[in-house]
Amino acid sequence: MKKYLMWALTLTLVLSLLAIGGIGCEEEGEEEPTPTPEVTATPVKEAYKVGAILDLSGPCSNLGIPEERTAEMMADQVNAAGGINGHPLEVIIYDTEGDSTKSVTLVTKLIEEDEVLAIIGPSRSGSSGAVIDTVTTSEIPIVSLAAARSIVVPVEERYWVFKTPQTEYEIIPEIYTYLQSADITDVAIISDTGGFGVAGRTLCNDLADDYGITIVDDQTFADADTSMISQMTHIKGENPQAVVCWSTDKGSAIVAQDMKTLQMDDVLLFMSHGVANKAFVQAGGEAVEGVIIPAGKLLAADEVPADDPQKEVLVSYRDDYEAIYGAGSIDTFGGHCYDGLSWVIMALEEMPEGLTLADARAFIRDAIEDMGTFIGTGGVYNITAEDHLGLGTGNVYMYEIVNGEWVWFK
Amino acid sequence: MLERVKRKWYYSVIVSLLVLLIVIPFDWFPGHYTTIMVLIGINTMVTVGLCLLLGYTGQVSLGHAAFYGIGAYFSAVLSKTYHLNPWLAMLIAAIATGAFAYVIGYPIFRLKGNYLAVATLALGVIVYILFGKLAPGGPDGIAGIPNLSIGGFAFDTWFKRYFLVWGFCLVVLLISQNIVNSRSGRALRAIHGSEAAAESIGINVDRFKVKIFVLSCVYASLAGSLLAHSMAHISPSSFDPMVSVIVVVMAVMGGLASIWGAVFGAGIVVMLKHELLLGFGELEIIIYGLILMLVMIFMPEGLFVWLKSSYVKLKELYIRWRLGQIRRGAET
Amino acid sequence: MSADQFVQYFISGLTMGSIYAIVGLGFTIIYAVTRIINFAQGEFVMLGGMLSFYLIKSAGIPLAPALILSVLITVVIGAIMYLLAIRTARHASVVSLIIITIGAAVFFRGIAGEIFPWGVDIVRPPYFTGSQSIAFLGAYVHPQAFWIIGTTVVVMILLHLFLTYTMVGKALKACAISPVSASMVGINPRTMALIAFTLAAALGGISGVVMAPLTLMSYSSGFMLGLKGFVAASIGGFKSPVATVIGGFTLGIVESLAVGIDWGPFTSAYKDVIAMTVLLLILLIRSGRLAEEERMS
Amino acid sequence: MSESILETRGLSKAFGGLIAVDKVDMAVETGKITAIIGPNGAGKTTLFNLITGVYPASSGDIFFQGKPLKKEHAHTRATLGIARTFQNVLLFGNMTVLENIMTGQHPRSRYGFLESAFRLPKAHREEETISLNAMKYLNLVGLGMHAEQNALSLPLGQQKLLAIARALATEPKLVLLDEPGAGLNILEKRELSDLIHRIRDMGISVILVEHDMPLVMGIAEWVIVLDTGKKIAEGTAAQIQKDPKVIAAYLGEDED
Repeated sequence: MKKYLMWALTLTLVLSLLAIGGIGCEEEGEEEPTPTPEVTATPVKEAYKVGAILDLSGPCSNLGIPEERTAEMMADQVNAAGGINGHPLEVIIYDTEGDSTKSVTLVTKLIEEDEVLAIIGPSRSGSSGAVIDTVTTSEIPIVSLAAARSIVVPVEERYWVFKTPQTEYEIIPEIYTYLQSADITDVAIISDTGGFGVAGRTLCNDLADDYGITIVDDQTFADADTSMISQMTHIKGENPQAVVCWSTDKGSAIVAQDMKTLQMDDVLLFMSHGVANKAFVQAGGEAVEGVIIPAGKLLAADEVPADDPQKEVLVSYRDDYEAIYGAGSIDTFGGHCYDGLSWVIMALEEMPEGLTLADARAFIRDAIEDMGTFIGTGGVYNITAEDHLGLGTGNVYMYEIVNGEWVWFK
Repeated sequence: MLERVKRKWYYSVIVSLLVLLIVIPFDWFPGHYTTIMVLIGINTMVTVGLCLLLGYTGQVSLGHAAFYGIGAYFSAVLSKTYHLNPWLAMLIAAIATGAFAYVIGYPIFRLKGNYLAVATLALGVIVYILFGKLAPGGPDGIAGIPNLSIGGFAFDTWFKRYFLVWGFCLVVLLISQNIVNSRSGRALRAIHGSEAAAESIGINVDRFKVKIFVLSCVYASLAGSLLAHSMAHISPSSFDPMVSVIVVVMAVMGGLASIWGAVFGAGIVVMLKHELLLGFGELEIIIYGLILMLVMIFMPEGLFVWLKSSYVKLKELYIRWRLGQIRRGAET
Repeated sequence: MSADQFVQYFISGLTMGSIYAIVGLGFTIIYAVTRIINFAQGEFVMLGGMLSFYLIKSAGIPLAPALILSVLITVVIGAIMYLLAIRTARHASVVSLIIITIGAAVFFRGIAGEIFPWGVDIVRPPYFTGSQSIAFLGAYVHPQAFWIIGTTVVVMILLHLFLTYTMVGKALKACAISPVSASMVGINPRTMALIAFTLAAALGGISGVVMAPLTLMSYSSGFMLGLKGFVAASIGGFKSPVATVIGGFTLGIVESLAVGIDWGPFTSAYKDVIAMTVLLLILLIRSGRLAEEERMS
Repeated sequence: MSESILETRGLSKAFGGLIAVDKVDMAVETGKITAIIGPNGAGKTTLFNLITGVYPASSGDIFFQGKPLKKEHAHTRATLGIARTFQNVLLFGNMTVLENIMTGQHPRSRYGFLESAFRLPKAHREEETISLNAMKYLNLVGLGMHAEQNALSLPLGQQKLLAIARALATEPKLVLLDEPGAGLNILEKRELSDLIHRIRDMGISVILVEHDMPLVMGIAEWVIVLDTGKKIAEGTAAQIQKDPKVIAAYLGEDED
């Protein structure tokens, strides 16, 4: 009997905890996970279904959550405006937990059970690599939101795969160009051991010679590391003029903090676009002051000159997003999802009625490939049959963190 | 009487399992269940190995993901990079994993209890890190691993892979069932019961521990190979230390002291993760944690034992009801 | 490696080691009394850190009371976890109880990702005493690192005194040696288990609030912290607080020096491999002696 | 000495500073019931553990049928024909009564993993012999009707009989019984001495450690007395009862 009382108690406890969570969410104005299609005056046509598999939990959930929010927001906007040619848009979102095997089962579910027209995601390179085989054999277009270039290369094996985020190939040359212009030659690299870090580290080493740069030290750390003092001590011993840190929020913030601790004040610190979000600046606090980060223009939407083609989309996406999720909540990860889902919506707008599922999927793929120039939050895309990312140079700004704000670094 | 109830229930479970297994992959089941069932089959193979090791022999391993991974990576690298026949790759992977398990088995099984747990955990961490560092593909893993095929018949759809994986899985289950009820199986259970007593009746405790460890690692390796050839892509994250923990969870959830419990354990964990909780979004892991706790609190010996005892209880109730009916019939 | 660098590596190792040690203390206490490996130990640490940030930043409570309150809340959570999840599972074997702690860990992680207003982002509570690093024997040390090392040493001493000189402490020890004999002399093993869980949660909470400013914290930090703590506890042999702290220091210093000793450009990439290999060697070397001890008793 | 099945020479065991067994020389005659007695802490169980190889001796030698045993593992000694029971019984609680005894047949059967995995004919054949033999030993100790019960569901007296049956199932030449009478009532003890006689009659030598003097004196054909690790006397029951050293050793202790 006592046992059941205990359980009644737990249940109440859990429910109250969840209620607290619920209240917290309401304050942020968060919506239900799957938006219900708006009822419009015109007879409702069958909904266009798009799948999204995102890292809502697990080590990269700080990527997945803004992506999820963006997808929900866009679906609401589309449906409020009467849908796509009268069809409501339904985005079906699943959590990959950062697990590549689960990504595969989710993709299968989206393809075979939910019968979606296209898929957005996954958030990470490893999971994206895992689903390529399945989407290719099932013939459905997918827009990955992960960084690695290998997702869309070689393009002949990636017929159904597109991606939106910048890769290290867009970012590192920007850093190296700057270093060259500032006559800096001795550079140390510190990166994490995950896919993102390894890709950055490899390219940093490969490109160094082209820019007359010597890599004086090359350190790595694991996801779980709680201190980088040891690695930074090693780097300090090699006397670099600049440090390039290639990792995500947590590791990068600790690197910046530990550099301050070791009083390496005259060494420039560059970081990857993986930290281009508000949480990094907030958590880093005074330690990340002066850190230089190349990233998309979204973070400084206001500073973008009015004649920049991206100005309009940057400001409107930023304003829409922050209107729902609070000022300062914008980051580039949500932007990746915005660009990806926009491609799919544009393709759906052009799609004729009455196609079979297979034909509709093929049509969307072709439409994305033939889209021409697309102005998104991540840059000006020009997708072709040879390039399923389509980003050139000039889409990246160098930012410096000054007083907790992203400031355009000139 | 007891024995007969046990037997009967045994056959009914196995038969219904087989019927279910045959029914699932066809068209009237939603397509992706086949994918999930393939995963369940693969996980069952790893879990059976752990049941033999933990449930029957009483030796814990928190590093089974390492052997699962070694199998997968050997298969992937040999068949993709060196263009070996996938079957041959799978065989070499199993032999290599077995040899590795044998070599480390003797020193590691000098440890007991939670020292054994932490040592196997450390082993899992080391192997996991080395996958990311030394194996081709690094942390992003290897893609484009070829399918298994017999002659011209390739296992290139989930429907075909389903039969392949469950074929393997059933063989593994039957072999394990046979071992458990044999001289070797009794020796293993004796080690679990009391190592001193086992030694006193001539059982070479160290050797049996290592042997069963090697066998369970070979199971894990085969499962890993099947995973690699089915998913066509593997990455280190599929074999991280948490996966080892989940394997233990599956073994305990199903019921440690039963080979067929592994099917239930793997089934419920995989279903929860890949299907049942999908609608809950971010609440998913909260509910997952709750279910883990509740199952273990109310069915501490696992699902299989719980089902078994429920069956016996229901049967008793039925008999009592029938007796009552007969008695009433006699009275009137 | 210069002398200055060596000191720097050493102190860095000591800082990390302190973190592992204090997490490991929680494992040791619960293991000694109940034989359970508590997989939720890392989550106590995470909760302590997250709560301190929440109380300071969102609720605006001053630093010291916020820290104490965070630890107290963690303690309550630990006690509730024991009462609801562990004690109710009466007939469960130790393995089943360990699975329950895994379930609890997943549950806490999920809750932490859900209820806090910053969701899944990383957070950093304020440093206790500023961020200006201090020159010390040719190395630079963050003030928070002193806090971490100091707390660990103080906790270790207090725990040692508690176990040696108080009635409750002695009862815990007796229970650890033999639950059956302890219950014969009137010690209730279930009360002792409750105390062990409460203490472990307190230790987790304390380590969480002390380390979070330096190591940062997110809802998913718990598992790996727990793993390292478990390793520290096993190097210490799951015995006394002092042994566990020595285990933690060993692990931290090995990790740190693995970065420092130059044997190629990839040294730091293999530091965890080196640390785990050292652990294995320690266990194996000790295994002979352990077996002998077991036969003696 | 051709008659001795077991012989020790200068056998010693030290745990740290504590000397548990101190230079014991003894010879156990084939086909006899030998008892080892002595006050608590005399080193009786340690001596058993040395003979069965639970731990290695610090010095001295053990010979079994004239062959040196010192380097053999515990499990090999069992295979050679030394079986034992334990003071705290140590049955396999995860098995039935019958399975416990079948496990005892381990050293007398050969088939391994491969044969059992695929149920090869060899496995069938041996398994049949094993269960037949097991039933034989089960009936010997009178537990035939409890075959399918869990071993630990038996009362203590029957558990002890089961442990003896398990030891006999290894088909030993020498069986060592560690306090078989402890915790048994008079009736059960009578059954026990009967059983021990029957074991002897099967041609198996018996060594037992026992505290119950009437039981020992009733069945032992030779008695060895240990005190603080040393052998202080040996002889027939009648001789021992009169030995002043033995009386002193027992009187030195406050117990009966």
